[in-house]
Amino acid sequence: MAVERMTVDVHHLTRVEGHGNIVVDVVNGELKQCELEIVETPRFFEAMLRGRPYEESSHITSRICGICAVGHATASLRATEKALGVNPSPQTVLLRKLNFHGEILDSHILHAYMLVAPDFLGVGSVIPLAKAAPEVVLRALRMKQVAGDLCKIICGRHTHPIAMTVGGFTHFPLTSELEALHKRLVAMRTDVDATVELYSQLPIPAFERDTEYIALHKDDEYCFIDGVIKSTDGGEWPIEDYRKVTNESIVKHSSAKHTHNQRDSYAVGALARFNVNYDQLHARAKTAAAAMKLKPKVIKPFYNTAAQVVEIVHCLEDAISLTEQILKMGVRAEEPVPIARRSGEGVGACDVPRGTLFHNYVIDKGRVVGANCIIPTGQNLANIEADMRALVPTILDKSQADITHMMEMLVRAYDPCISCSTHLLNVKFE
Amino acid sequence: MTTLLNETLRQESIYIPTPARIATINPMTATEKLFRVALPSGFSLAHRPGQFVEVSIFGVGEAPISICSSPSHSNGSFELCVRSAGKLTNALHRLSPGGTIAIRGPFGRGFPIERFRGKDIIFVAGGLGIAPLRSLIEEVIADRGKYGRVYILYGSRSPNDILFSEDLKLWANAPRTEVHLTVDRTAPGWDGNIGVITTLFPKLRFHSRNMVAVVVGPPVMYRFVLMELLARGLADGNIWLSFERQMKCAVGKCGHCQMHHIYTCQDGPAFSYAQIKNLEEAL
Amino acid sequence: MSLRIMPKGALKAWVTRLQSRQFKVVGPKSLHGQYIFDEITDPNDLVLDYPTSVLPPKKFLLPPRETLFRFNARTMESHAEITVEPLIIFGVHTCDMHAIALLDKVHNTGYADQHYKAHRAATYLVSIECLKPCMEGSFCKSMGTLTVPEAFDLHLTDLGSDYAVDVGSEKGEELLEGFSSVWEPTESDYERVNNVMAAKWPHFSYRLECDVTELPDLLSISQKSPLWDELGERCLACGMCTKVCPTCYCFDVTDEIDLNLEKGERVRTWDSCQIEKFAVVAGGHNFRSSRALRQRHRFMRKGKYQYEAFGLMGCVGCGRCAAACLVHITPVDTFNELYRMRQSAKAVPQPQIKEPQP
Amino acid sequence: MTTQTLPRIAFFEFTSCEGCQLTVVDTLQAHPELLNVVEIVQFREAMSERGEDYQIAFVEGSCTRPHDETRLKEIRQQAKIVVALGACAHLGGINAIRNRQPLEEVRQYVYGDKADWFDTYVARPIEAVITVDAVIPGCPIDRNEFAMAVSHLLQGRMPNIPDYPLCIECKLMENVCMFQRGKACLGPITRSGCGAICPAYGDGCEGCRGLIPKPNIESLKQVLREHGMSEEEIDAKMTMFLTYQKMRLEEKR
Ligand SMILES: Cc1cc2nc3c(=O)[nH]c(=O)nc-3n(C[C@H](O)[C@H](O)[C@H](O)COP(=O)(O)OP(=O)(O)OC[C@H]3O[C@@H](n4cnc5c(N)ncnc54)[C@H](O)[C@@H]3O)c2cc1C
Ligand code: SF4
Ligand code: SF4
Ligand code: SF4
Repeated sequence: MAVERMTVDVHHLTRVEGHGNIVVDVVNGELKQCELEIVETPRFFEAMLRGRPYEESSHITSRICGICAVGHATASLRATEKALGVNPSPQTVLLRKLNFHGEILDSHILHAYMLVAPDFLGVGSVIPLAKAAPEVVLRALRMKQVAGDLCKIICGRHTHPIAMTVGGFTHFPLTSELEALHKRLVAMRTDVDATVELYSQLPIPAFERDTEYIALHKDDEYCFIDGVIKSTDGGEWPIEDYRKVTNESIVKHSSAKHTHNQRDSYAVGALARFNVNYDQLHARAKTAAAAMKLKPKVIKPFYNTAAQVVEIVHCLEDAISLTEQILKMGVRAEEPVPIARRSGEGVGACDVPRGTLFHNYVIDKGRVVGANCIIPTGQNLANIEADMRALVPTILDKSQADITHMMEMLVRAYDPCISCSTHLLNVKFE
Repeated sequence: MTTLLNETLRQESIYIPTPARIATINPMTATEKLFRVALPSGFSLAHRPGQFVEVSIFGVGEAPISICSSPSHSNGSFELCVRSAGKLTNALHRLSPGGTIAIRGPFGRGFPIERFRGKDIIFVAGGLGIAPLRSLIEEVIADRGKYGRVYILYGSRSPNDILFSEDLKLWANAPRTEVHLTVDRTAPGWDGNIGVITTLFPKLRFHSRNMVAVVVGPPVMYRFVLMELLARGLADGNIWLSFERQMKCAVGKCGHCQMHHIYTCQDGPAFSYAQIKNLEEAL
Repeated sequence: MSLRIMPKGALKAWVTRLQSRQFKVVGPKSLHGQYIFDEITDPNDLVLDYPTSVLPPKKFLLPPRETLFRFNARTMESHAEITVEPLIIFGVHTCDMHAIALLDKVHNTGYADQHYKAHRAATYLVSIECLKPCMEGSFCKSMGTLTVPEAFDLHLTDLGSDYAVDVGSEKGEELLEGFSSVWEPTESDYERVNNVMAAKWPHFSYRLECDVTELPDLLSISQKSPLWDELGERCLACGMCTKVCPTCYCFDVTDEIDLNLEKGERVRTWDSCQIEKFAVVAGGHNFRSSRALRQRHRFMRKGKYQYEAFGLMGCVGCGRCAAACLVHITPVDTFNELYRMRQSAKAVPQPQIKEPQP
Repeated sequence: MTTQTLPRIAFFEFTSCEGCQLTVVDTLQAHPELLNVVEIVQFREAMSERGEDYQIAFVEGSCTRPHDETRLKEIRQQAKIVVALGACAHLGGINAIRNRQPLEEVRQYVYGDKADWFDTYVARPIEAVITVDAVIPGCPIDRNEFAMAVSHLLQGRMPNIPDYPLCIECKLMENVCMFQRGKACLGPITRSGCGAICPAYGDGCEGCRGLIPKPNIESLKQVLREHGMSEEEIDAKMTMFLTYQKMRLEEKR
């Protein structure tokens, strides 16, 4: 190669949640350094939770991340419920699932259209895209609106949900609201089909690297809440054993922690779920996957966004049938299930848009005394770096600008949510 | 010729103002500007001194502003002296001549000028209080023969804050008319009185028996000026004050300007001291 | 005024019939364990035997948020936004009827408020006689609001199996037009009505220790009472008391404009004299800077100022504010406390002579 | 109107969850015309282009480390108008909860013996560092209020944000008062403007929009006591979003 030293230094990675830098240093064709630095300020959530009443945990932790707020709240509630011996009612379980789809849809649409699509359509961001292809952006906004309204009727809003509480809900959607929602969800199929169409035509880089994929799993549904931890390398763990899977460690260049399981790194997120839970996908989602030429096991990291599109199809279909199911049952305004005890430990797990999320609380006499949260992006960091190390040597012939762009696209494909990945480790459980 | 008030009343809603053009804008001090507002042709304002109009800029809001020009100088237009104090008044200050505003009114009762005939009049103005008084003073000066001696007392924060200085000179030259100025803080070139407005009183010689006083200024001023006037024997019913209150409608509905059973916008803003002296919160 | 009798069982059919005549029907309906006035789409939802509503029916005559007019800031065009539809309010309690009578007076005094008038003209009031106290905090009997004022169109009295329907206006007649399930009262119907009316009074007690006619004077001499400071200490200045009050009508006016800064509207929203900024003027002076002064203003308005300005009491004893207030400030307790303080004062000063109105 | 004349705005984030900026993106759902009336020159979360020539800066997030101060000051120098976006920037938000514990302890708890790798100090609202011209409160901000605030800024005036208590809005919605449902609510001392969304969805107000001027905190505490809350519970309630404001009030006393 012509240059003897090439560095890529993406200061302030854009179109991602939170602050990250990419640092690549190549000397005489040899990769000296290749890191994704997380420069987000540490947030200290686990420390903040200490001493707070357990009822507050879901509200405080939803503030870890504005985009997976419902996911954090759900995982937090599950951790608390397990700690305090609460079994939510079947209605609560259904409403939570439906609500969760709202967030997955909102987040995936945001990512696929507003953060990633501009890369493929050769524009700098969604703003010029809105001028160049207004119909594409309007479609995204239309779909996002439905997803947001779904969360709105169930929990008040998707950024920092309100009505979700330990043991149930504090507010219930009206039948008329659910009926109206159902109509809009059905109508949304057209836009979702157009999304599949769009993504089957985009020139997604074919770069591959085999890795371990991890996701939550249930045999009878495409799992987002609870279930067991499952790996494409084989192995299933109860979510209480999350530490055996995640093995967190601190690295100096990042205020987020790295994780590894059976290899040096593993991946979570839409592609991991797709690889682990393909069988449980809705038939229409499988068709969409075929249209985008996705078949497990997909080991192309750039295809994570395509897997998100598959999930958009799945979540829409599942949201439609959940709405029907809830309507058929009729919504009852029920009091939250009371707690069985005031002290205990519990782990809650959800597969949020970006991957598997764990909340682990120790509660003593109604107060949180120990807390640990493991966030998807934290789990992906080591894997992203491994991808970068594999990718750089294959593209060294390109211009520095192209390499930089490619690296940014790679990181963005993971849909990293850096703001929420900065949390503590080293929890001392009393 | 129809009056603006009739136009206001003709609207489907009493809250709809009539568009009017700003003819001229004259900066007066750092914070006050004088606006001449031209009414649409065929309209007159037909106001009484002491009345006010509601001034609107669509999208910003509305505020009550005293009419500071005399009814006899109207000629299809009138003047407003506006201090930039908030959203509407700041927006007014950003306008240029030719710009359009919208107005309703005039509202309120104004001063009972016919009751002042044949009497000496002492005008006491603090700061922006000179604006509503100007309308009345001009009217008195224009019809000078009908009134007795006239004293104009005017206090400003500093010499640079003095409003209507040209007018003050003209008034001082009118027959049997005295103008006394004072400032709270002096500035180079000022050789007049320094101190609050009540410091002007000891130097004044007047007979209170056949005299009315008209006082307009900030809320803090009233109590002290009243003490001076009452000490000099002015009857409660001969002391007139104009009140400022928050107003959102100017037609006695919104409740903001209510003092006791009185709605300042409709029953005032001018009141005799006799009318309000027993009303808690009035002063 | 004439009387008719309608079997209770006919109510639903009547409501449905009115709806088919393009009337919008609103009335008390249960929501989350409270009653609110809302559109009745299913006649089964209409509950006439309800304790009290969260917001009074005032909200249809003076909506909490009302567009006064729409404008175009570029062209300076404006047009009033007075949209009304024929509206029947069912189940208005007598206290709320008295409140509406006050609102009528206020909005027709001086320059009339066309918006209120338009709503009022399009509204048909079907009030209901209160036969037992609706809740703990109410004191309608003391305020003289336990019988219905003139303002009603139809007035219902529950006779057990039937309703006695007083027709108070032509608008009232219009509502009954062509509805065959009503009949002219017989002797015995009159007797039933009189019996019910006579039986109701003992259920209610006087809670005010003075007579309502003494209130304005009592308040006049209580301007400087130390009680206001006590209330001010406790009051949260949350404004709930004024939001739920059927006789509060103060409003704020603001402009809203689109992002293109072209089209917008001027809206009025309910305001509250209990909030800090209510009486602030441009120089920053606040005529009621403390909670004590604002509470005093509120109660003076309820028991004195409005009476002096409009000849009607500013409080109708509905008790909503008492139920809403988290720190238990209530008109009855306040008035009674002032009264007791007066009684126990050794030398009772003469009430001040009222100044003539300007 | 040509692009040149459009007001240039930029978004910045400090310690936050970026939920407020997401809400800005959501605002486009109802107000796509926003893109025609302003020129967004910097919005890292949503775009790669980056301009330094902005007039209005919307700042999300709290200041939590010395390094933030430098950047905040740069923003202040460039921008004519600085708007604090959301509770973190306005109040210190959730971040300030940790101010209740000694900083070293917090750091140790999070990063153990690696604590000093991470630069941090007390979490503060941005107005503790720079002058703020306007605030769009809330956690997260309200979309309609954001659109309204932009229209006011375009008119050359400061956004008209309510400063009366939440109970006013709440009563207008005819919500069941949380106290009737046996829950605690900070509505009487918290600024309105959110449409009382928490009580409407069955949760007591947590104070995310900040205190009203002259709140009667003592009286509300008494109400909470009457509703069976312990001093500890009251303290927790008052410190979810209001830690910084409350600590400041206590310092003043
Ligand atoms: C009868 C009458 C005559 C007047 N004549 C004149 C005149 O001739 N010239 C003149 O310049 N002014 C006059 N004023 C004062 C003028 O009406 C105010 O300055 C004006 O209303 C301010 O409106 P704004 O929209 O500019 O300010 P706003 O933005 O409404 O507020 C400006 C200031 O007013 C206070 N304030 C008022 N309402 C509120 C509120 N709802 N919430 C919070 N703060 C509030 C605050 O202290 C604020 O700083 C008169 C007022 C009255 C009642
Ligand atoms: S409801 Fe009670 S606390 Fe609230 S403003 Fe009214 S009197 Fe004060
Ligand atoms: S003051 Fe209270 S009791 Fe009287 S009418 Fe108003 S809400 Fe009802
Ligand atoms: S729920 Fe909260 S905000 Fe609503 S009225 Fe009650 S105390 Fe006020």
